[in-house]
Amino acid sequence: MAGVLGGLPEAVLQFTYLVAAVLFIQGLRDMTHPRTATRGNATSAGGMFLAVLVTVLWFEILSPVVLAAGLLVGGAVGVWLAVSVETTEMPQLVGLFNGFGGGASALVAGAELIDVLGTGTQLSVGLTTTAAIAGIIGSVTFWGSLVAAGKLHGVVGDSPVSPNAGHALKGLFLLLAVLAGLFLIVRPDIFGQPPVTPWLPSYWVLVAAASVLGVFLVVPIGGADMPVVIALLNSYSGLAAATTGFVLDNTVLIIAGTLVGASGLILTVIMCDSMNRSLRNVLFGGLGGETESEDMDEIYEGQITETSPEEVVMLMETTQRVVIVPGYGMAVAQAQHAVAELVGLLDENGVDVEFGIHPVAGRMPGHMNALLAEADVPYEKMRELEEVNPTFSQTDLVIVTGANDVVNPKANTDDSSPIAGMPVLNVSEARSVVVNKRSLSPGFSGIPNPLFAKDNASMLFGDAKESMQALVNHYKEETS
Amino acid sequence: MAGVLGGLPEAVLQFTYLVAAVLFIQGLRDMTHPRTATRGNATSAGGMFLAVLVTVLWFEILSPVVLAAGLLVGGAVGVWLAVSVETTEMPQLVGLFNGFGGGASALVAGAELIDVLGTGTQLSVGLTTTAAIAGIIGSVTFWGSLVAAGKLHGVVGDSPVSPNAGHALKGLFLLLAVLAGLFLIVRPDIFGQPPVTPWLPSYWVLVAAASVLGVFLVVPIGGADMPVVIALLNSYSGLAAATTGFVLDNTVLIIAGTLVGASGLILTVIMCDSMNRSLRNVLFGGLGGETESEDMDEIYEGQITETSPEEVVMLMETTQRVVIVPGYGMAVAQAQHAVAELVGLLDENGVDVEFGIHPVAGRMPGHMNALLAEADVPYEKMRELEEVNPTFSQTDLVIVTGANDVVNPKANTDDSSPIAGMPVLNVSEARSVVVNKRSLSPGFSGIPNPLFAKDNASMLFGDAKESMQALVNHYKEETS
Amino acid sequence: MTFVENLTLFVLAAFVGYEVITKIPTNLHTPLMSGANAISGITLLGSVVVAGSGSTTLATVLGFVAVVMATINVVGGYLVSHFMLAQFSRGGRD
Amino acid sequence: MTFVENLTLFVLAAFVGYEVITKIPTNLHTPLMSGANAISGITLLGSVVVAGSGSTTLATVLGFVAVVMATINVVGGYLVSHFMLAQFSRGGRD
Ligand SMILES: NC(=O)c1ccc[n+]([C@@H]2O[C@H](COP(=O)([O-])OP(=O)(O)OC[C@H]3O[C@@H](n4cnc5c(N)ncnc54)[C@H](OP(=O)(O)O)[C@@H]3O)[C@@H](O)[C@H]2O)c1
Ligand SMILES: NC(=O)c1ccc[n+]([C@@H]2O[C@H](COP(=O)([O-])OP(=O)(O)OC[C@H]3O[C@@H](n4cnc5c(N)ncnc54)[C@H](OP(=O)(O)O)[C@@H]3O)[C@@H](O)[C@H]2O)c1
Repeated sequence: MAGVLGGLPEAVLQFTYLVAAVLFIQGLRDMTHPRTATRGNATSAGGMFLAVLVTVLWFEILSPVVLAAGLLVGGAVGVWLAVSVETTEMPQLVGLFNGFGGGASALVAGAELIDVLGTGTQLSVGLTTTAAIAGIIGSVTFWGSLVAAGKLHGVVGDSPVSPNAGHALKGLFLLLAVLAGLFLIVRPDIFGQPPVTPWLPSYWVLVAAASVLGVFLVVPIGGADMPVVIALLNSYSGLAAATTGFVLDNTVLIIAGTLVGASGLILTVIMCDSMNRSLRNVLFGGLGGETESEDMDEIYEGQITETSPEEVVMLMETTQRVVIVPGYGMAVAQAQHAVAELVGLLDENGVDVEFGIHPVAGRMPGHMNALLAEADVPYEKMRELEEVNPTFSQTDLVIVTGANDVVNPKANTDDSSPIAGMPVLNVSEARSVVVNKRSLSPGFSGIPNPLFAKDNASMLFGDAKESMQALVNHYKEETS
Repeated sequence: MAGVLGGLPEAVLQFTYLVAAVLFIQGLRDMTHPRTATRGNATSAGGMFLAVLVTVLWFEILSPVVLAAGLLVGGAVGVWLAVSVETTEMPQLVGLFNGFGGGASALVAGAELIDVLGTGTQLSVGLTTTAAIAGIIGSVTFWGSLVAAGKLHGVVGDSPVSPNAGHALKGLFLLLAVLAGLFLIVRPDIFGQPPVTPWLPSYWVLVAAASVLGVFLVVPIGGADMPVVIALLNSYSGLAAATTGFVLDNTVLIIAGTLVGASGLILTVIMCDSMNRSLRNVLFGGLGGETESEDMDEIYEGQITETSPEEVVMLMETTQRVVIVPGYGMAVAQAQHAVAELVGLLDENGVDVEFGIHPVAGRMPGHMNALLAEADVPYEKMRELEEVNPTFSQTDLVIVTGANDVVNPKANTDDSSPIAGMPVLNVSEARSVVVNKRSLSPGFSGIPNPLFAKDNASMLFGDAKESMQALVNHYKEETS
Repeated sequence: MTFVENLTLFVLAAFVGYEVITKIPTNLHTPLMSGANAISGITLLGSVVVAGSGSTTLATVLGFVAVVMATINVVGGYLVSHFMLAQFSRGGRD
Repeated sequence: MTFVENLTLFVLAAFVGYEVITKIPTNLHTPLMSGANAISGITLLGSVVVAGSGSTTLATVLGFVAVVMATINVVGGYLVSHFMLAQFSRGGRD
């Protein structure tokens, strides 16, 4: 194999890959602070560009048109998706991208097998083993991510099969995929005539079985657990890349793949921890969003105080300190700009105003921070759970907008609830709490929220964006 | 080459080395907390044991008696030195050990060259180059560390040559060592008859020149800068080990050596930073301990209040909060046990008592913490500079014992002083300050300390151990 | 490289990844997720080789699809993180 | 392994070292210094091979001295840190 740079010693390629690996690491290190994070992302992208460039120039390209067309089409689609998608739809977009990466790994492994066969060489055990691993992980990642993205986007529903039947099906297709993998390794000719047809049937059986497995794995999981699933699948796709690196003796694949594997795994664990659930429970515990037919009416009956934007503005005028707690509803309603405007007004009028941001508010880690940053809220106004919780007792007014589970006191009191033990924002310690959501319906975990019935709490029903805008308008009128 | 395990595949040796490398890393990671640090040290030692064991069992040992004798003698001397040395002498002991490691590297490189020559093989460029690097770094480390340890121990004096002559000599011997190295690489036969005698003269010329260089490098540096020198030499010896790893294709040498290189370099930088000096200035700036013939008398004349243990105890009886600032003198006097007893008594009587520990108090980073831990002072009583500085204004009494530079207000006020810009403990903000030392003579940086002349400061002259013991005795009498 | 040598790289990279990622604050986790996701598109290197040098039509077609998918992952992933982070550096002036 | 592969190990180990060492608090720097110092005695591996297999008397003698020196470094270094750290875990009960 010899491309444009093919005359140079192999060490040049290796060294360029090392530089790319260093750029990936440095990029991630820059991600530890918002000030340097943009540069970090660019550094990492530079590493990728370098690695791809040297690869294109190094190896013999028999069909440059095909390659260029692939790069152009992929790049155009990537840019278009990234540019046209709303911030609220980021989670599913990331899931989709991740699926494509996994799918590419599975296809590359297949193409590589076919290529090697085409040259008349025997398939080595090392090659078939890693191809099988990459094929299974890649296919599961592709279909799993597609289902996860679909669920987040609301286009894929819940599993029609019972949990037990589901477990049996998962076992069956896993077995099928593993068997096909073993055949690929031991007798690649099993489904074809010797010499093996270039179609290499056992590999595609493996891919098919793993694809079905991927669907069955993710369909039964509740929509709100999808970020965990996506982080885990991201970790898998990193490990698939690292596995490929082992076969190709490619250092940058090993290092980059392992970094992604670590990142995905750590994010998964952090998310599970802040929801106080085990990974096992997330993956196999059935629907996270399942609604208990609990006696909501009994809890809320006659206990709910409704309020209006006018009343809330009157409250705001006498306060010294306001904390705003945003949740998933703010993302759905795209209310972040209205919220930011309200905060700006309060700030101008000398009110001490901050955000209390729960680690799992929204549907992705850091979801609220990303939205509020989009609306130009200064970094130092966003306070984490541990920082803000001790301040509620000195707070006059808490405005909860589109959040539910993250302010549910049941987590502290009721051991049997699905969120038991999850640390929550203890907003009811403040003098008064206004909760803005569209109805009394529960949040992601499907349980009622006794906060709404508290004496110092009142409900501001309505869409988050509209309600926040109403507050802004009334407040402007009152203060001007 | 085939030893006891020689029949096994090479991968077993490689894998064991990888396990050892992981143990080194894990050991260092456990060093991030005092609770796990003991375990971390043991983990690291376990990695070393494993690596040595597998090496002994793997390679063919022609002279097992020599090897066993070497290990026994070295082990016995190591244990004896570690057990018999006082805590105050730790810095020089660490320096000595480090020198031995460097010396071993230089000898190994030499022996390896001789061995290869003995088998009649040509010396490859890779081998001679790395041998030359290991020889230079190893010899500099050995002699440099020996001089550093000798200075700390007070058995080596200051340089008899002028700084300029010194710089010229350093340049000369560096040149000589590099030339000898080049000869070794290009014409290993230059000083001997072809075929080269097994004595390989150019290598030993290199070692000799580098040895003299090591001495000349360290002799002109002030005694109190020795910890920086030792940390830097430790970094060098790690890099020498990593270099050797490149030649031998030995992963554990590369990884472990690099870890040490990073550790030594980071410690060096931290020490220079907290002294507010550049590494260049430390290494080539001449004597750190040089005494300015400044007008000390003028500063102190008639401004010094002397106090007695009795008076200090009377002060202590009316205080609510006491901060103790230890320094190098506490280490010299071995006063930590008396100090700890005093703190215990104050604590029992309900006084809020803490230590204020400057990052470069003493002669090694963390020196004070190690001494106080030896005397069973609880970890949470030791406060760092940034924590304790804001509290001095609410402190009734500060007892400075054996510290000088770290409480010198000149660092804040006088731009021309050698410690200008170094953050210091602002003890004079407290209601009263008692400074315990033997005389008015300056500390390491050789400059007078205006603190002693402050109105709220008084001097308790005497050896730290005796003075602290006197305080303990009087306080016991008074309070019982 | 031998298997153990590759394994050594894997282990060291895992330590680096663990140490670095655990230092990243929660509020940057969403851009991290999409940035890491873009890095996992490194499999594009394999796709490029296969698509460019595929000796059979089938392999070339598979390679083409793989290049398209991996490039979407890489380009889209980096762009999405970039947009998110650009907002952070606008908003976060500390 | 090729030079670049060794270099890759070196670079990764340097990142690991940097990330881990900068996390170690000041009060543990003295035991760290002596512990790191003990690790640098890894050169003992080379000494062992040379001392045990030295074909000439000269190499054997040099190897013997190298083993003695490296072993002092290793054993003494770990013991000294151990003593210091044992004091910490007695004193520091947090
Ligand atoms: N962040 C993560 O990484 C992550 C990952 C996985 C799971 N989760 C889970 O997601 C949940 C997050 O808690 P959360 O408090 O942010 O959200 P939540 O508990 O899901 O509640 C969101 C609330 O927003 C309201 N809402 C929806 N659309 C709205 C609109 N247009 N305007 C106003 N309100 C609207 C809904 O009530 P109405 O229908 O009455 O309006 C709902 O009760 C937690 O249970 C967490 O465990 C988070
Ligand atoms: N920690 C590190 O890593 C490190 C490394 C390199 C350099 N340094 C330097 O070392 C200095 C450390 O500051 P420091 O305040 O701890 O020490 P210092 O400035 O060196 O002062 C120590 C004082 O202790 C007194 N002393 C000596 N023996 C005594 C005894 N037996 N009893 C009572 N007092 C005794 C001495 O005064 P008398 O003679 O009057 O008693 C001396 O003034 C700094 O300048 C720092 O830059 C530190």
